[in-house]
Amino acid sequence: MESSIAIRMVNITKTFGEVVANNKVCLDINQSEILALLGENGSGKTTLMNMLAGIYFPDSGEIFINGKAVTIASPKIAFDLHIGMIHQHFKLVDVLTAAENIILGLNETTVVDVKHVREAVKEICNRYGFVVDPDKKVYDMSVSEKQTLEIVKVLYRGADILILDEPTAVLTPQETQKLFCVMRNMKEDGKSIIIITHKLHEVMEISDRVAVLRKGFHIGDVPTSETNAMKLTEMMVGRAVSLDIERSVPVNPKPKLVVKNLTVCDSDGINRLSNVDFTAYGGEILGVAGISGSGQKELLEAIAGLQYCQSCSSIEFLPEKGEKKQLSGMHPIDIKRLGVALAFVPEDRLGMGLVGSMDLTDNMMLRSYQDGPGPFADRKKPKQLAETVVKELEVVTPGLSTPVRRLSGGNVQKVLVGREIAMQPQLLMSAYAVRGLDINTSYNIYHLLNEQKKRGAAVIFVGEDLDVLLELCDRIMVLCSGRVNDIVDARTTTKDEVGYLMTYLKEGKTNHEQKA
Amino acid sequence: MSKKHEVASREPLIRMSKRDGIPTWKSIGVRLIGLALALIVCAVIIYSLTKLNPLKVYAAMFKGTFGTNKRVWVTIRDIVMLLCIAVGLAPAFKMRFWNIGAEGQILVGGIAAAACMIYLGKSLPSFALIVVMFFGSMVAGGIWGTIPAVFKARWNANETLFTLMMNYVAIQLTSFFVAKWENPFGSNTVGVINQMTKAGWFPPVFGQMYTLNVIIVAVLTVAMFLYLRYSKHGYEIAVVGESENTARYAAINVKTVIKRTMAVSGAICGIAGFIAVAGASHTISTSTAGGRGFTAIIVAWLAKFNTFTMIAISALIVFLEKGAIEIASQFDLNDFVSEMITGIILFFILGSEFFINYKIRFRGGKKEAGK
Amino acid sequence: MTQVISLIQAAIVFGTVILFGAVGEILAEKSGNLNLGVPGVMYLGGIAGLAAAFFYEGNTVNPIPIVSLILTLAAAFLVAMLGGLIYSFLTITLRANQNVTGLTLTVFGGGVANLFGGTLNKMAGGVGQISVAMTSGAFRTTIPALSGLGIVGQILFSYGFMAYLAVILAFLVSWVLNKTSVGLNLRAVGENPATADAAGISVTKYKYLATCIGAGISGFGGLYYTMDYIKGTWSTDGSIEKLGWLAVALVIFATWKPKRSIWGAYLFGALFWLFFYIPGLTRSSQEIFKMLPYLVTLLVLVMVALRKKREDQPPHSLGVAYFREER
Amino acid sequence: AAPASEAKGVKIGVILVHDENTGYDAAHIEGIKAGAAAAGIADDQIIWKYNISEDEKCYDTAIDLVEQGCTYIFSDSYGHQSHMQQAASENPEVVFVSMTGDQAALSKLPNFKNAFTHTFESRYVSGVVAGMKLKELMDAGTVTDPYIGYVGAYPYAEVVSGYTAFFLGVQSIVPSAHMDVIYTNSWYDPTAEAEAANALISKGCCIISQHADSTGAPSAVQTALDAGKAVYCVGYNIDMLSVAPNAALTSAQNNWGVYYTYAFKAALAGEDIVTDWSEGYATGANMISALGKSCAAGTAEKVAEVEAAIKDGTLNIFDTATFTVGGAPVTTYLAIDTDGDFAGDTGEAIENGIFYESKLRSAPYFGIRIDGITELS
Ligand SMILES: Nc1ncnc2c1ncn2[C@@H]1O[C@H](COP(=O)(O)OP(=O)(O)OP(=O)(O)O)[C@@H](O)[C@H]1O
Ligand SMILES: Nc1ncnc2c1ncn2[C@@H]1O[C@H](COP(=O)(O)OP(=O)(O)OP(=O)(O)O)[C@@H](O)[C@H]1O
Ligand SMILES: [Mg+2]
Ligand SMILES: [Mg+2]
Repeated sequence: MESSIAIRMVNITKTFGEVVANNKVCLDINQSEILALLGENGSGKTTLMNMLAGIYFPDSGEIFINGKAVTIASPKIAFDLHIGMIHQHFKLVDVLTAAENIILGLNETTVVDVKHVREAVKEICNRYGFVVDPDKKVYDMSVSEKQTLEIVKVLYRGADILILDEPTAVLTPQETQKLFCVMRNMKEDGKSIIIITHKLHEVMEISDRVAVLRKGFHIGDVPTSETNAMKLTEMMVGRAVSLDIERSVPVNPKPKLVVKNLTVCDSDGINRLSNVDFTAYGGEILGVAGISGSGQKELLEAIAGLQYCQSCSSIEFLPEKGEKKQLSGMHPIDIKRLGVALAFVPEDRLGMGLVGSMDLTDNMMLRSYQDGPGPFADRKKPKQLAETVVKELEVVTPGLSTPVRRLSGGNVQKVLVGREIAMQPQLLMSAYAVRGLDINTSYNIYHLLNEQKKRGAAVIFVGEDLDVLLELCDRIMVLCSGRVNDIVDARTTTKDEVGYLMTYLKEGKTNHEQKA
Repeated sequence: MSKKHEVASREPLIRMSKRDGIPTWKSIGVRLIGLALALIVCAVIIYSLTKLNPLKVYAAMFKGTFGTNKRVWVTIRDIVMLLCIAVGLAPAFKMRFWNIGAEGQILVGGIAAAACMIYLGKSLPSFALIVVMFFGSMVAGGIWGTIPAVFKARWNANETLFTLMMNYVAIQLTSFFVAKWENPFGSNTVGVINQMTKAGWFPPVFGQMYTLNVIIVAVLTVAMFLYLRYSKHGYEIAVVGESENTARYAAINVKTVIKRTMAVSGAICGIAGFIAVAGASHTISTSTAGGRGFTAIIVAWLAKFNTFTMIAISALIVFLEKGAIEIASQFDLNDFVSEMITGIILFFILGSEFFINYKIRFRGGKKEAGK
Repeated sequence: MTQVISLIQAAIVFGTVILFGAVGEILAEKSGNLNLGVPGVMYLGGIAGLAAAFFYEGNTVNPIPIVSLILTLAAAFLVAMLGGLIYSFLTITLRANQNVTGLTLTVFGGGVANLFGGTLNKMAGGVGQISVAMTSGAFRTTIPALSGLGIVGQILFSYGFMAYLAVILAFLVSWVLNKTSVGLNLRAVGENPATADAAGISVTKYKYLATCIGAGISGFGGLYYTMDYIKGTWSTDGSIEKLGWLAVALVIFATWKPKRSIWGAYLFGALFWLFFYIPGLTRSSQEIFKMLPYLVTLLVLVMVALRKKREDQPPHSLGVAYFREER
Repeated sequence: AAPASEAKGVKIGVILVHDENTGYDAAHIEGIKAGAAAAGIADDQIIWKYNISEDEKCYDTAIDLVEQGCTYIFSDSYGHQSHMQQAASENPEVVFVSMTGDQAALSKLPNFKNAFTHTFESRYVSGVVAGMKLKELMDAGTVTDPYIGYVGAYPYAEVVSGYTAFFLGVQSIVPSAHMDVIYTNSWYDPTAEAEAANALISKGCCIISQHADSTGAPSAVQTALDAGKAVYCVGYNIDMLSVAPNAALTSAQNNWGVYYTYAFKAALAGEDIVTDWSEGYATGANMISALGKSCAAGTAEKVAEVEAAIKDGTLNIFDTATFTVGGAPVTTYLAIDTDGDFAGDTGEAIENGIFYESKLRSAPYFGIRIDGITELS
């Protein structure tokens, strides 16, 4: 493709304290090009893009736009340079409406002209096939609605250079396709697009060229047509990895968790889960599939005692020895007191599973600080555990006393999983354990789950990548609108079948949203 | 792509980035520089107001604080008082619970102590009376502190504003009791309680009136340090402070922790009220707390919840107040100059925190400000 | 009946002081700055206005009321803004803790104001002798035709112009916040500064402007108190501080809505003085009565929390400093 | 004046509850300066302590003054008393004077003193001024109901004594007058005093007097007058003409200088100060401020006449023949409370049909609620 260079980044270096997030990175982006930016967690992709968007300012290095040296000191300047970015984390104001979010900071008119915005939004939605209600408050929106709004927002604002940081992580396949369609259109219009994603098939599908970062260094660029998933992975991690997930046949599966009639309402009285029945066996991985927001979060949290479930619900835990235990209606404290070894890797790592500002040792204590008699907490054992986790899971960290907030997403996840596994759980639940993680780290995590399965633990794995679910799990429970649509054998089912189950409720499973 | 690109300016003049950490000696250095700058600014202001040699004025401040034996002891008494309140605030702040309500908690503690002195002064031996007063104030302050915590825990009511309002309710409550206990009728002063019998007064220890004040607060300071740093409760407080979701996940009963911590916080502030009544004023009035509940917030915050650092900061603030009042009296300035000076110095100390947490770089150079 | 009117008048005059304080504070809080320095800022506004009037009247042969009015208003606004600027510099640029900085500003403002107020008293020849009669008179001038309209005139038109200015400002601030782009941006800054920043809004600029202008408006509360309420005198009794805290309470009571703070202010005023009009209260029960404004505010605080209506909640980033590279 | 060398040995400490920004303290400051000038005490022999609250701060300050070598320590507020007494009991070599206090004699401490002027006398005279105005208003038909109001700080004997004296002064001119009293619960609160005055005006009072220390009430009265209401005021401590040029009639005043001159001279001479000092018009310790331009015609003459009668003792302010309680005359009143139950148990104040105020001790003790006066709160 013969075209001029839209952005040239030369020798960009950015450090955070002791972490060198970008080290002399040189990157070119052409006009009319979709560039995929690839790299392991913490390799510096977001940081690099944030410097284009004016969020961060490089320590050294230069940026040229259309051949002119520029200094992007603030997002405002980036905006004036026609750089638009969809951030990895939503940049939306909750209490404002979609329309208000879209025109934020534009100051088009002194008095806000809602009518005009409404029409413009409608126009964009019609053109690209998105659905956004301009008058809906963001706090009423689902995750994918929010992501759609982010996309409409950049489209409304118009940008010559568009940066998308993991935009597809929470989109349905259909929505992803719409987004790709938009991207292709924009490319036709001569715009430059950079997309960050960990899903290699998406990279292969949408991008023209791939740039790879590793540990802050720019490893190289390749035209997409000349590479494949295998080669890209190798570039990212610096060595070849096997893409197969080993899956052993469950040995002597015994029921560990029997869930009956589990029903959960949200604060508005709408059923998030209705009469969910299933059994999880020791020694197997039970996958949970479903469109995001189908009740996965509520399911795991209800089992962990973090959600209030209706009185009809029953969650029975069957330990190796002794009587079965009813977990329904229990707080995490009660569950802990019952002696149920329940490990839970929640979706929200820093918001729930870990304390961002605490160091590794203190985070290890989260599960064990109450151990031991007396009013004082023991810190020796957690420290040893932290050392073990760092060593065995290859956590990249400056030291044990680094706040986990400073680690990259993948390393944060390793710390979390490492701690949960150290409990020797009888039941291990994980939600989107590999979301946002690179392939290498993802495989590490799969491996760890498999080990737990072999140990005899019941593993519940909530995932979004159907390929992974099909390869990793023994059985897959498909949730649809808060109901169990079916539980299928992962070895025999197909992607199509699961995909169908995710979207269409089977007969007899009508979903009346009831008021509690 | 238009002329808009012109907006791209040069590198910003000043850039800042967050520091990971800073050696202790450096952070102390930064604070000392801040303090020195503050003293210079104050000196300029004092000079322009009085045309007096500022050095002489600062010497007067020293004299005002430490000039005589009595002054030294009053200074110590006031330091431990402020320290006690700050120690009380520490667990709440560590839990990110903005307890602005120390003022009120001190007052209700004081009311409880005074009530014991008035109603039980004749019937209990002094030692027993003091013990009853101690627990009475502790419970009163604890309850006053728990009220906002209950609303926070149950309905997530904003605690900064809640505790702020509770102060004024407590002040009115004090007025109510002063009107009830006034002596003589209509005078609106309770006067020194048990002036003859000294029932409920701290007895002198080692020949000093305020030894007991120091002992009680010293014990509280050490205990609070251990509690926050090493206890299970302390860990729970830290987790709840960082993220309630995480706390719930970790099987911490968040509501209980919030209530328990505020009960502890309020109880210690209540004890401060007890010390103020039994160990210093032997009376109760709306000035029993005297704004120290607010000053202690500044102390607790600047000390970053470290109860030992609080000693130094309390001392500094009491020194400033006493010194400035001495200046006012010696050089015939209006008393309020002391508030102005305290304000300026605190502004500088607050500002200097920035150079501890952030690094500054100027355009072009690799220079760093604030050491 | 005359007693009811008298109570209403007392409520409106009292309410006006805290209405200024609250409207200014709403503006600041909407930008995410919880400025607990309102009492200090009101003090600064009060003393600056008084000093301006004092020196103008004292040093001019034929002082003109309108000139003095303008000078006084400008001085109050600017000096109060300066207080806001100190707060802004510390909390926005240097990212000092907002609560602590605000409390310090209250100490500082009270100190400065009472230091100079006391000095002014001395210069004027003793207590109650500050002669700004002309300016104070100008502040208290009512519209002659309207104020004579019997009961209506007494209830609605018996106040100096600042009582109406407060209401106008409340409406104006409400309009700016809810209807204009600037207001939209400001609300975004207070709710989610990172998002506002990414949308190209200068968070720093908005925070500075909202806090400083808000401080200026709050300063008018102190000015109204000195020039109109206590008629151009100065007292070092700390009443401005009490009123400042009530203004902070009013912000909560009004759930951050300027228009709601109008009747809230008058309600507070009525509750505050009611005890003079209820016969048979003992002195101690009067003190309980004076708790009412605070208790009502607590009630609102709890109700707001209970109802969980998103629109009634405090701005989401209230009290938190923003640093772009933080995550 | 005494020679400087003699004055050397005396050092005076002064503890003030506020500073010169309140009328009450300003009057004390003025009195002390006048006393020092009259006695020949130099500026550097006086240590001033302002804004000393009525708690341990007072005790601390007193001890601090002792350590700085003060031999005489004065405090100006009633609430200082018990803390001063505490300090006095611990420092027998230093003389402590708690102005307006009432415990000196009861405490039996030889170095603890009280002093108070006959404020009720100036109040009576200011009441006469008010009565003249009231009569004028009634004669002119502007006012039909002789209804007056009083803004008090607390229902404290000093206040009760003062408003009763004022009322009797008014009644000496307009016998049908009746009065309401509102308490602000504060010695100094401009807005509360103003609102209390407004409340009284709204009830129909046409004269407002006060026993509270700010200019709040007079300026509220001036505003009401400007708004067309016929209402006038009588102030306290300071001349109110600057804040209420048309409404202010006069103010009741104390000249503390008389006492301070006496005390300083005694100190210099090494003589003991009386335990309870109490003097009034006769020695110039009390007076009223300049009459305002709104005063009724003939006021000055009437005032001169009444003042003369007070000075020569022919006019007794609390003559039991001039007031009743529940319609009946009062014949006995025990004034001094010795057992702390807030009720007088020793000291008969009424002799020969006269209630002798400030005779048994310096602080006022007239606590009788007489007919014609209603306390509203
Ligand atoms: N604001 C910040 N403060 C401190 N460290 C940071 C900050 N932002 C990024 N880092 C660090 O810089 C490195 C690069 O992070 P970055 O977020 O750019 O990685 P990434 O490639 O986007 O990873 P992921 O795929 O997990 O999103 C990481 O080590 C991270 O911990
Ligand atoms: N003139 C007024 N006087 C007193 N209170 C008022 C007045 N106008 C509105 N209010 C109160 O203020 C509240 C509305 O304030 P708010 O600032 O939320 O207005 P709004 O809903 O944004 O209205 P708008 O969209 O017209 O600006 C109402 O609850 C009402 O009780
Ligand atoms: Mg990233
Ligand atoms: Mg609205």
